[in-house]
Amino acid sequence: MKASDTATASLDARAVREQFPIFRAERAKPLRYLDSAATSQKPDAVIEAMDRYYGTINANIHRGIYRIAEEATAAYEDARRRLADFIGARSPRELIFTSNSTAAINLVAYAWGRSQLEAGDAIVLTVMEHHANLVPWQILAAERDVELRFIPITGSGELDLAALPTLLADGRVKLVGAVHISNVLGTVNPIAEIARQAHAAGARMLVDASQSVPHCPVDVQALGCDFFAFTGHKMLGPTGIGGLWARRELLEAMPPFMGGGEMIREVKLTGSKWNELPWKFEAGTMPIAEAIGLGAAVDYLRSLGMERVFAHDRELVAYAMERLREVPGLTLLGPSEDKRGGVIAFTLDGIHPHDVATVLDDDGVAVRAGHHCAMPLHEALGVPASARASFHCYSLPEEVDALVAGLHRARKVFAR
Amino acid sequence: MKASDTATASLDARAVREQFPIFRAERAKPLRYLDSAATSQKPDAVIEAMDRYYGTINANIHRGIYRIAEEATAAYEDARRRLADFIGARSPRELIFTSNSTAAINLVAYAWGRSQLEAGDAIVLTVMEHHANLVPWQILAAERDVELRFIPITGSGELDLAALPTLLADGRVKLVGAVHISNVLGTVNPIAEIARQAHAAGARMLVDASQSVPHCPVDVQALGCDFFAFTGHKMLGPTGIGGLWARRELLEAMPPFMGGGEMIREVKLTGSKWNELPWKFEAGTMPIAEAIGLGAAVDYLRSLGMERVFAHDRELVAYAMERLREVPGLTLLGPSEDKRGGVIAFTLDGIHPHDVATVLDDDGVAVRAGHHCAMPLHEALGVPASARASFHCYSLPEEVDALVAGLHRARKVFAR
Amino acid sequence: MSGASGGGMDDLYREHILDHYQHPRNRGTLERPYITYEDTNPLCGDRIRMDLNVRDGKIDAVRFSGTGCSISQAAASMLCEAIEGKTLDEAKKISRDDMLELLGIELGPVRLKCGLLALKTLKAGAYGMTQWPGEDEDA
Amino acid sequence: MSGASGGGMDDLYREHILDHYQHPRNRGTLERPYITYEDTNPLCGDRIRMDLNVRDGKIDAVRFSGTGCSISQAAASMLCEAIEGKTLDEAKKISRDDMLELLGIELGPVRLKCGLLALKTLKAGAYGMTQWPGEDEDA
Ligand SMILES: Cc1ncc(COP(=O)(O)O)c(C=O)c1O
Ligand SMILES: Cc1ncc(COP(=O)(O)O)c(C=O)c1O
Repeated sequence: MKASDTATASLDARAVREQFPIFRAERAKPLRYLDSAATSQKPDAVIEAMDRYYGTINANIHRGIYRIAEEATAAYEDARRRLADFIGARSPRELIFTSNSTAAINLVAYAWGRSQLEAGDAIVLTVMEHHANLVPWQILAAERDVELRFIPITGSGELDLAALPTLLADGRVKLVGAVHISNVLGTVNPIAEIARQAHAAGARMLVDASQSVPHCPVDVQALGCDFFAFTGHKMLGPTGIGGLWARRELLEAMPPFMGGGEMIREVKLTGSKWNELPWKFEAGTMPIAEAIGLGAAVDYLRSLGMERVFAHDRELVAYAMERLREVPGLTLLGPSEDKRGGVIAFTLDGIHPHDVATVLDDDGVAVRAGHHCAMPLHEALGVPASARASFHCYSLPEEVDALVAGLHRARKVFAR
Repeated sequence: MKASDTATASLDARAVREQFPIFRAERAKPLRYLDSAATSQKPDAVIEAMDRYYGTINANIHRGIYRIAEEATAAYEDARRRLADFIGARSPRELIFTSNSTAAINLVAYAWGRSQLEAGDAIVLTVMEHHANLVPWQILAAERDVELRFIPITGSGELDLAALPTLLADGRVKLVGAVHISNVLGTVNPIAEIARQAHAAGARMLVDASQSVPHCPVDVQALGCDFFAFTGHKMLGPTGIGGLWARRELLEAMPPFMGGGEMIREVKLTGSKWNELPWKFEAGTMPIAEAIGLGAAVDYLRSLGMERVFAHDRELVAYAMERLREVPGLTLLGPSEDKRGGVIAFTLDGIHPHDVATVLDDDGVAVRAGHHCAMPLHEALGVPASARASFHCYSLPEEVDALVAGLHRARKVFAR
Repeated sequence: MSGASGGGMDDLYREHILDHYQHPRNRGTLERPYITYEDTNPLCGDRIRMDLNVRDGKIDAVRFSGTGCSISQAAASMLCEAIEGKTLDEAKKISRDDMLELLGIELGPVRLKCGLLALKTLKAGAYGMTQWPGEDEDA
Repeated sequence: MSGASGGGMDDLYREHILDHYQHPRNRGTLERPYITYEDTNPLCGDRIRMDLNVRDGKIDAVRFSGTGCSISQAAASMLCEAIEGKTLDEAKKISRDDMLELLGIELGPVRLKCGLLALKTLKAGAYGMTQWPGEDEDA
């Protein structure tokens, strides 16, 4: 399967699409789903893997000695192994299942942040962070009197790395956090370079990989980061599951986050000993079916090949940018096609993104409108909200055509 | 549907069982699943509700304006409403979705505990708590120099309430936490009375309802508690979802727990304003499919009638106790049949519970062996581990017969 | 379950909505308002501020400002028109359903919050009510 | 995927496992052990303590104590037998597979941890190794 990761033939999105039940469902108007950055659709293989768990081996894991419990345990840990391998982890022990990216980042903020940061320390983030990689640090910053600093963006929607050395200069920065691919601008950020500078300044590097793991090949070793968060539902997997990868030494040194069953080794009334990695951070009954579903999603993505998935995204985004430029009064946000993934946000003169989305919905075109959980970025861009189209392996050029047609229609409705 | 909650005709477990795919699955030996206290099996209705979401309306919620996003939002909030109603909440706003009971209790420990408790305060728990309602408080206690006190158990495995007034006497207790139905002893605890005493002493009352919500009628108003945690996978619902109910005033006053999208109202680089209840506590993309699945589980349980489910559990446990007493060398743990739910733990002289479970597994009988995440309770009982059988609506008396036959066989194997 | 465009897009963008959106009544701010309150829709960033002057228990001037979609802005415009000249008590009685009737369209759960933002802001400003009007129905 | 009783229960409880369980070799403690280490299986509460005396680089006395199931106790008994008289270096070389071969049975992922607890305890005690032997295979 790994071989196909580097295959060069392009993705047959039409054939892929057939494997997603939502596109086969009967409906009044065909679904043109252009909101994969919010959540991806799920292939049969993922849904079936979960149904198979529930329908044949449903049991709680790690403690049951009977056959289906052992099978469920093996399936769950197997999913961890596949996921760890998918992102280039050295060991599955470095891969902690969480309920989503947000929980993964909060885990770092609570378990690592609360044990490592003190008054006077600083954290560097970027202006283009999703709230998930901003609010946890704001809460911590307020609690601990830690300073937040921000890498600004350039006019073209890229990180202004020229500002980074100054931000790091006083040696007070303990963590640098950055989104790998922006969920609004589509910008692919130079993580390896940021990580290099962070480490040189004695800081740890956290990557919000929510939009990269689902769409392009990733390798935590090559990125050189310390913490790496992602979420299952955007990578063709189910809701309710995500992951945190972190360097083993860091995880070993961190206190646990949530207390409960499974994360302990020994409990007395007076105190407890923690379990080993990764279970130290997995309290209570985990999303077992969801982990198994996510494992199936990884298999499915690998069978497509991540290089090809990314190439497909980029072809569509290039086509979309070309077509969108035809629409009068439309402003594209973010960098040129060669610097971005399959996300394109825009505004339309005189028509609020909500109204754009509503008109488009009437044609079955699903785009997102609002601030996309990136309010500070929108403030920096000087727009209160934007409309956003985003792609995945099942997206088709005619969906872009429907989007463009809908935008022309919206202009007509509001020109009355 | 509500009418059936009080129906008197008994449950037709054989017909119920047919609606659970795991019991229809072909296997070498029939599955005799006696581990429902660890996790319950799932009826078709629950699995299908999730498949329907993934296959027809899969979209992220709350922010999407297009049709399937609005349908997904409605389905998710509808599930919340049904669940709130199921436990007697005054408003769905008091019902927060979490990933399980453990996360629900940790939410209280972090958001309420960290903002309310200071050095010198005390928390009263019970010796029969599951680690989920013990370890989060141990972590907090160590961090804040808070004292943990414990309600002991009597020789028959009930809470020794005579000790409670003394534990509460010095007015330093801020929280009393107790399991509603013990996952080992099956004991149904007198929550309303404990809550009354807790409140009289100025303390809040937290109930770990992980084993009660799935098995008997519950009403948070009648219990008179302040926090109430439960978990989806034990109540015929999916993994990856659970709930915390709490009094609105408490939730309003609490700071948020996890930071991220959805839990905020407004984010600036310098700080954020929180969203309203319940979303203030729901950061990031929630387990959407799982909430919908849990809503279907509630409908299913209601269609059976919770009184009938509980009566069925109690009939089986009475039968099991009678049959288990036939087995030489077997010791039953916990109170008499009239004081317990559908859980029965025991030890067998000279045979470790693991070995008991392995021998039973050979007959397809699935029981749990170990400390059942209640190490301090086992210490109090003076046994390192126990074997446990537990029931739900699909459990049958012949499964008890198979258990008893297996125990006789185990004795033979180890008598060699 | 009805989507945003339950009644179709053309229904949603009825003449009078577009008219209020493109030619808002009472848009602006008051210099020294007796009551002023601003609120946002956390889901999309729509923002409405309502300024009121009250004389002899009657709302004798009302202005709204802010940014947002046609539904939220038209709703604010319509609400201003509806309460000008009314007593505060009368204004307080305006319900979620009254607001939806003014709008005259069917709204799905997400855009409902756009349609009710002005009313919510008014109620919070006028008598410190901090919940969604009819909250549990649209929770 | 093989269950606990992959080879059937009678296979699992082979004569020699039951024999070691019911008549353990080297059960007990040493008075002033050169090395002593205790570990538990967090999944079930099995507990093993290993005491070693080393003279001239050789393990000249070894005892185990603790509570647990037949697999964990028999494994401890077998392991003691296997290492007595060996050098520490030889003992360190005993692998997960060697231990499973001693046991002579197939174990599912959960009971595997019972079967390996004694070895894990030995390794941690003997040279501070704090991971499961062959951890990633049975992670
Ligand atoms: C009494 C009790 N409390 C808490 C839990 C924890 O539930 P979960 O693992 O779903 O968080 C359980 C079940 O494992 C339980 O039986
Ligand atoms: C860049 C980015 N970070 C974080 C998140 C949060 O993911 P989740 O909601 O699954 O936690 C998202 C998606 O919403 C995202 O796009």
